[in-house]
Amino acid sequence: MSAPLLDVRNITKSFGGFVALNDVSIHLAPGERLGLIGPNGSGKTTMINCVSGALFNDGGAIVFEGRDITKLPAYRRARLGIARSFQIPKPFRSMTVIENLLVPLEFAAWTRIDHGRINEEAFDILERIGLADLAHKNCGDLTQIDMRKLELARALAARPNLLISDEAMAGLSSEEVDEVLEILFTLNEGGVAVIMIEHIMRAVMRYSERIVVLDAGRKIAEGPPDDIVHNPDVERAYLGE
Amino acid sequence: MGRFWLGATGVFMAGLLFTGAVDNEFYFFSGYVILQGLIMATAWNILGGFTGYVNFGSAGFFAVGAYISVALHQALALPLPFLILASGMVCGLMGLATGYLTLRLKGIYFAISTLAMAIVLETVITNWEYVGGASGAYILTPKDSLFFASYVELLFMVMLIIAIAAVAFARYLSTSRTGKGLTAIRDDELAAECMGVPTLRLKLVSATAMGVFMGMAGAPFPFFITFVDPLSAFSLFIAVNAIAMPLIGGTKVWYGPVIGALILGLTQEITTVTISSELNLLIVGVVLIGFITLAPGGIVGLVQDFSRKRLRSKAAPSAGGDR
Amino acid sequence: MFMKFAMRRRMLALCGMVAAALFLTQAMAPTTARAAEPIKIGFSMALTGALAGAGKAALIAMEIWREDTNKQGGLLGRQIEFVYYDDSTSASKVPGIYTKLLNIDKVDLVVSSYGTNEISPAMPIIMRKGLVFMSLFGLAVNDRFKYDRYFQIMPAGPVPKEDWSRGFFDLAMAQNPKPKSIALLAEDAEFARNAVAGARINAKKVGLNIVYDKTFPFGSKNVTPVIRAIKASGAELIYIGSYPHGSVGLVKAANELGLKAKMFGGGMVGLQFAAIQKNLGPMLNNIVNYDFWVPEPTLKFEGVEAFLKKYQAAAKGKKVDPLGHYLPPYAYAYLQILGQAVNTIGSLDQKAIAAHIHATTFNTVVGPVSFAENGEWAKTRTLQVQFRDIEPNNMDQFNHAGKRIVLYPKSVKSGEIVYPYK
Amino acid sequence: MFSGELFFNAIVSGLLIGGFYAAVALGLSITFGCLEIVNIAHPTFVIFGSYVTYILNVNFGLDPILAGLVFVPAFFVLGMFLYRFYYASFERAGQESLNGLAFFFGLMFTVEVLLILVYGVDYRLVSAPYIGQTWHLGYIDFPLRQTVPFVVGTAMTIGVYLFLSKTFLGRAIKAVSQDRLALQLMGADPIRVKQYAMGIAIATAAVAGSLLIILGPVEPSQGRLYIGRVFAMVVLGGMGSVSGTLIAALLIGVIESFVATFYGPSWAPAVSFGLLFITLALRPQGMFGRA
Repeated sequence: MSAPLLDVRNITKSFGGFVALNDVSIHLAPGERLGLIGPNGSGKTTMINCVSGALFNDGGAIVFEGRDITKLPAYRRARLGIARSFQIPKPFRSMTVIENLLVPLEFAAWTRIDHGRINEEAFDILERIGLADLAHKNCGDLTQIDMRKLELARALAARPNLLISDEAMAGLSSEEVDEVLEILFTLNEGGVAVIMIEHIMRAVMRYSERIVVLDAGRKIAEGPPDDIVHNPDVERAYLGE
Repeated sequence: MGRFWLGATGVFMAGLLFTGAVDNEFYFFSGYVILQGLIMATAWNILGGFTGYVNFGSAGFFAVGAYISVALHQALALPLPFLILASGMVCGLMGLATGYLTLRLKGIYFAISTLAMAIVLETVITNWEYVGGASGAYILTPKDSLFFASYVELLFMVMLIIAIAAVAFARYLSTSRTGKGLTAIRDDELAAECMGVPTLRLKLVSATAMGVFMGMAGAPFPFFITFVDPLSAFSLFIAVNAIAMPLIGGTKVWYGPVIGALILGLTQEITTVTISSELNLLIVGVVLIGFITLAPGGIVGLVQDFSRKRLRSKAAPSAGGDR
Repeated sequence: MFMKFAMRRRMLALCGMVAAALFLTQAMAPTTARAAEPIKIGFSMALTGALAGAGKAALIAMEIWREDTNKQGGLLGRQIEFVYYDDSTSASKVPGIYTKLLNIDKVDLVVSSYGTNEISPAMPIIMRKGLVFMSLFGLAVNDRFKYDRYFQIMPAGPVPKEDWSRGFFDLAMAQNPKPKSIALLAEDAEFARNAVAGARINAKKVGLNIVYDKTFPFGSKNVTPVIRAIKASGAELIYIGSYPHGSVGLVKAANELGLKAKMFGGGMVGLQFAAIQKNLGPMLNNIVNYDFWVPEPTLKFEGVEAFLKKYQAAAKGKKVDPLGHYLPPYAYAYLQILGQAVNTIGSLDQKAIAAHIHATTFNTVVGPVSFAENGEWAKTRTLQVQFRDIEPNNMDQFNHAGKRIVLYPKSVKSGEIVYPYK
Repeated sequence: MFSGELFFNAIVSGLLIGGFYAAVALGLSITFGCLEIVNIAHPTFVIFGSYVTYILNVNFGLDPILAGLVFVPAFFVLGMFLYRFYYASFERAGQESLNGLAFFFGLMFTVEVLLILVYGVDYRLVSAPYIGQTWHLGYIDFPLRQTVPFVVGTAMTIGVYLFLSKTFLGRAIKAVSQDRLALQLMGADPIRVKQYAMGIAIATAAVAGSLLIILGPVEPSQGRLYIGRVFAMVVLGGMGSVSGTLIAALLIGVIESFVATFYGPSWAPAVSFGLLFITLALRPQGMFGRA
């Protein structure tokens, strides 16, 4: 196995008395596609909040590209190349679509891009995602699918090595799901590693090379999609005793 | 030199000309009050409008500025520019400290702590005998007013310079890369942080700048009013205006508070000498609520909406059926 | 491009509006030149804000004076006109108002707003113009300005801070045996703090032992612990400087805790107002507190009863003190003095008027008034009155003699002190 | 000058005023704590409650507390209406942070000016047979002027506490902003729940207002003195915890009373606000709140 891109080592996170993550480890190779699944409240979102820096883990360590980032604030992690989308889209509402992309370009990716070409960069990304027509639209007027795409486009504009996609397909139609999957595949081909959190099993199974299953704050299974489908522990977690 | 600086120089020269050409001090006293409002509004907006963190303690910063000025004037008899710089520095540090302690929390906690801080400061100054405490302090207007005809003209020009500085800084902030970060914070702080915006640092920069300009606005106040006591320095009216002016003008752009301050300030100065009564105060309150509920973008927002509509209706016939 | 143009046009429109508004103020301000020109007296007054109650009462009194004087032919044979603006109890409005009065309205005479905070911001402006400045209830404003055309109508006395409580101490030290200890308490704002600062000086002068000396926050709700601490200090005399809210709380707490002392009171603002007197009722009994006018036979100066009758009629429904004993006679008197001086001099020569006011004893509704060098009353006439036989829930009783006995100064004394307080 | 008499009286006096503080903070504990609505105009509604109490007391001789209770339904409706307006103007559009806050600020200012317009800036007082009387228990004094507000304020707070924890609507109110899922499972419409919650919060202001005017004279701008203090209590008590708010109110009452008795009364406000400031900086979940 090559040196991991991301190495989450035994992290723990609790809220008051409630333990959301209990001694969970995850690792990810460069360019790998990882699915993260589990029932509601199993700790998926807490996990990615800890990885992206929105929350700080209580115990354990997070190493990214060989560097311990456990104590780094979220913006520093974004600058190192960790980008995420949000389950409920969080666009910058007072800005246009293209302005939304300029924020990560000017902050997260600032040291890694050509400052003179920043607008072209943004346009390129919009084109790749299929939002170029809407570049100057106010992002409050977007449809659901466009909003999801904007989430991804903005994460992309941060020039990540690791993209965490948090339920980017929830509530979309079957064709729209395929459209988003296509985008994520192209992205990955460009060398970006992806962690996908998803409830739509069809999508996760198709996309992931490897899947990690969380339940009640613990990792209960890990392996290629086919193995996971037949894992009795996973079945129990999803269907109950 | 951009158009903004040309404009600013123009305003400054016009101010100078005004002091030279007009003898009637009334305009300078009124102008001073309006400029004071303008600086406070701009300062408030640097934090409140750009990042969405509401400061209820504007009067606290203002009063500390005024009292630093009283204390240093009594202790060392420093000239006005030094007093202004000192007040700006102290209040800037105060903004930084408050920000550091509370800006990591949700905005509402910041709002409440500024409120609490204003009261703590009022208590401290009320008990600070050196600057007169609750009995207040007299500051006699200096005899020397440089080459101006009277001291109030000098004060007016000083305020004009501070106002230009405050507006220029606000404009710089909002048009720079930092400004984009601030807007992102206002729209969604978590998303901003995850997009690489150093939110805490930017908020601290805004809080410090807010403090600096509020302190500077307060520094000349004792000279303007000659007698300052905690009740007049910590006046609710100052806090209300500092919030109402940006909200009426528009919080999202640097010129919003300027427009709000000019309109509200002028209205207040005019009503004072025409129809003053409680009704007058009521109008301020009702207009404020009206703007907040009906036109959350303020006057600037209204104008933008209006011109966008006009643009659309003009463009519609020629571009009909294109899309 | 269009947007920019539209923006600019709107900016222009805005500037136009502003200019129009400025023009309007000019146009709406009373015009100057007119035949048989009236004499214009200009002032700023707190008609809204915290001091509006006092400001409105003062305005009623001033308007009564204007009507009275105009009926008798006005000043210098000219009718009197007021030009006044509301400073909304905000000191920062005062300088603007006085410059407008002087430079745009071109008033002939000026008098002050009510209270120290609203008087002093006007001083530099008035001084530069060299005008006579009659002032209404400012405490020791002229200590710093030392302006020889400043005259203050509140009968504090030539050394305002100390004269204010002189009566209280004179009364106390005349008792046998002499009291030995005193507690001082001040509410945290300008007047109360100064009054107690003066009391502190007086207490030291007469050798009293100060066993308690504290201040409490302006508008504080819970003063019970303060009274308890004073009670524990065992002070024989208790001198308090406070504002209406604090005064009511302190009097109630003193009664509730059974506070015992030889004398209790001093500089409590609020106990002069009819509504508060009615509410406190018998709790007031034996308190010795300052006042400026009470309906005792020794204070029935010429014209005061006629004035109060007019005032009480005018005050109905105006949300001001219905009896008007405390401030209104003085608001009438400060104009009376100015009017008498102008008529005697026969011109508006400010220097001559000031000299005349310095040299003359005026007969006013508040009695004979003469001024010291610094523009304060030549001799203090801050009354110390004692509440007696107050019945519950009866406002009318305060309109009659015998309820607030004047103990000090001797010249207007109307009864003997009941000592000790409790 | 330290003695048992002073010490215990300082405690009692602080507790008595603390019970009244709880009545003022109670409404805010609901709006701010449970609904996350920053009603900084709440103290001004309390003053409004004082004025309606004053009207009934002066014109009809009604007992102040009774007068406050008479207005509870009207204030309840006012609160519901206020929430509807707030929801339609801000919450629905997701603009509650800046504009919602400024709205209540404007509301506070406007209500204050309206009261001044109608009643002037004079102090208003009420009369009741118990004002001025004192019970004594050994050397400890219980002035009824403070004891009555304490009893009523504490009783109301405990009543609301029981209501919130024992009834269906009460539990829905507690869940409304923290736990949407639970709310959905309960089948409650969040808008309606919040509407009732705001109604209850403003209704408590009517009673708190009557307590305020029993304690001492009232004028329109007085509400401002309480803004910081009541927020301090709600935050110290742990947002949305009524029991915590009660404890914090009593605690602040006692601390202020101690400072006033043994140190200098003029520092009393700085102490409670300093406490708030420090709490916010170090432990924003409140002294009694869970992390």
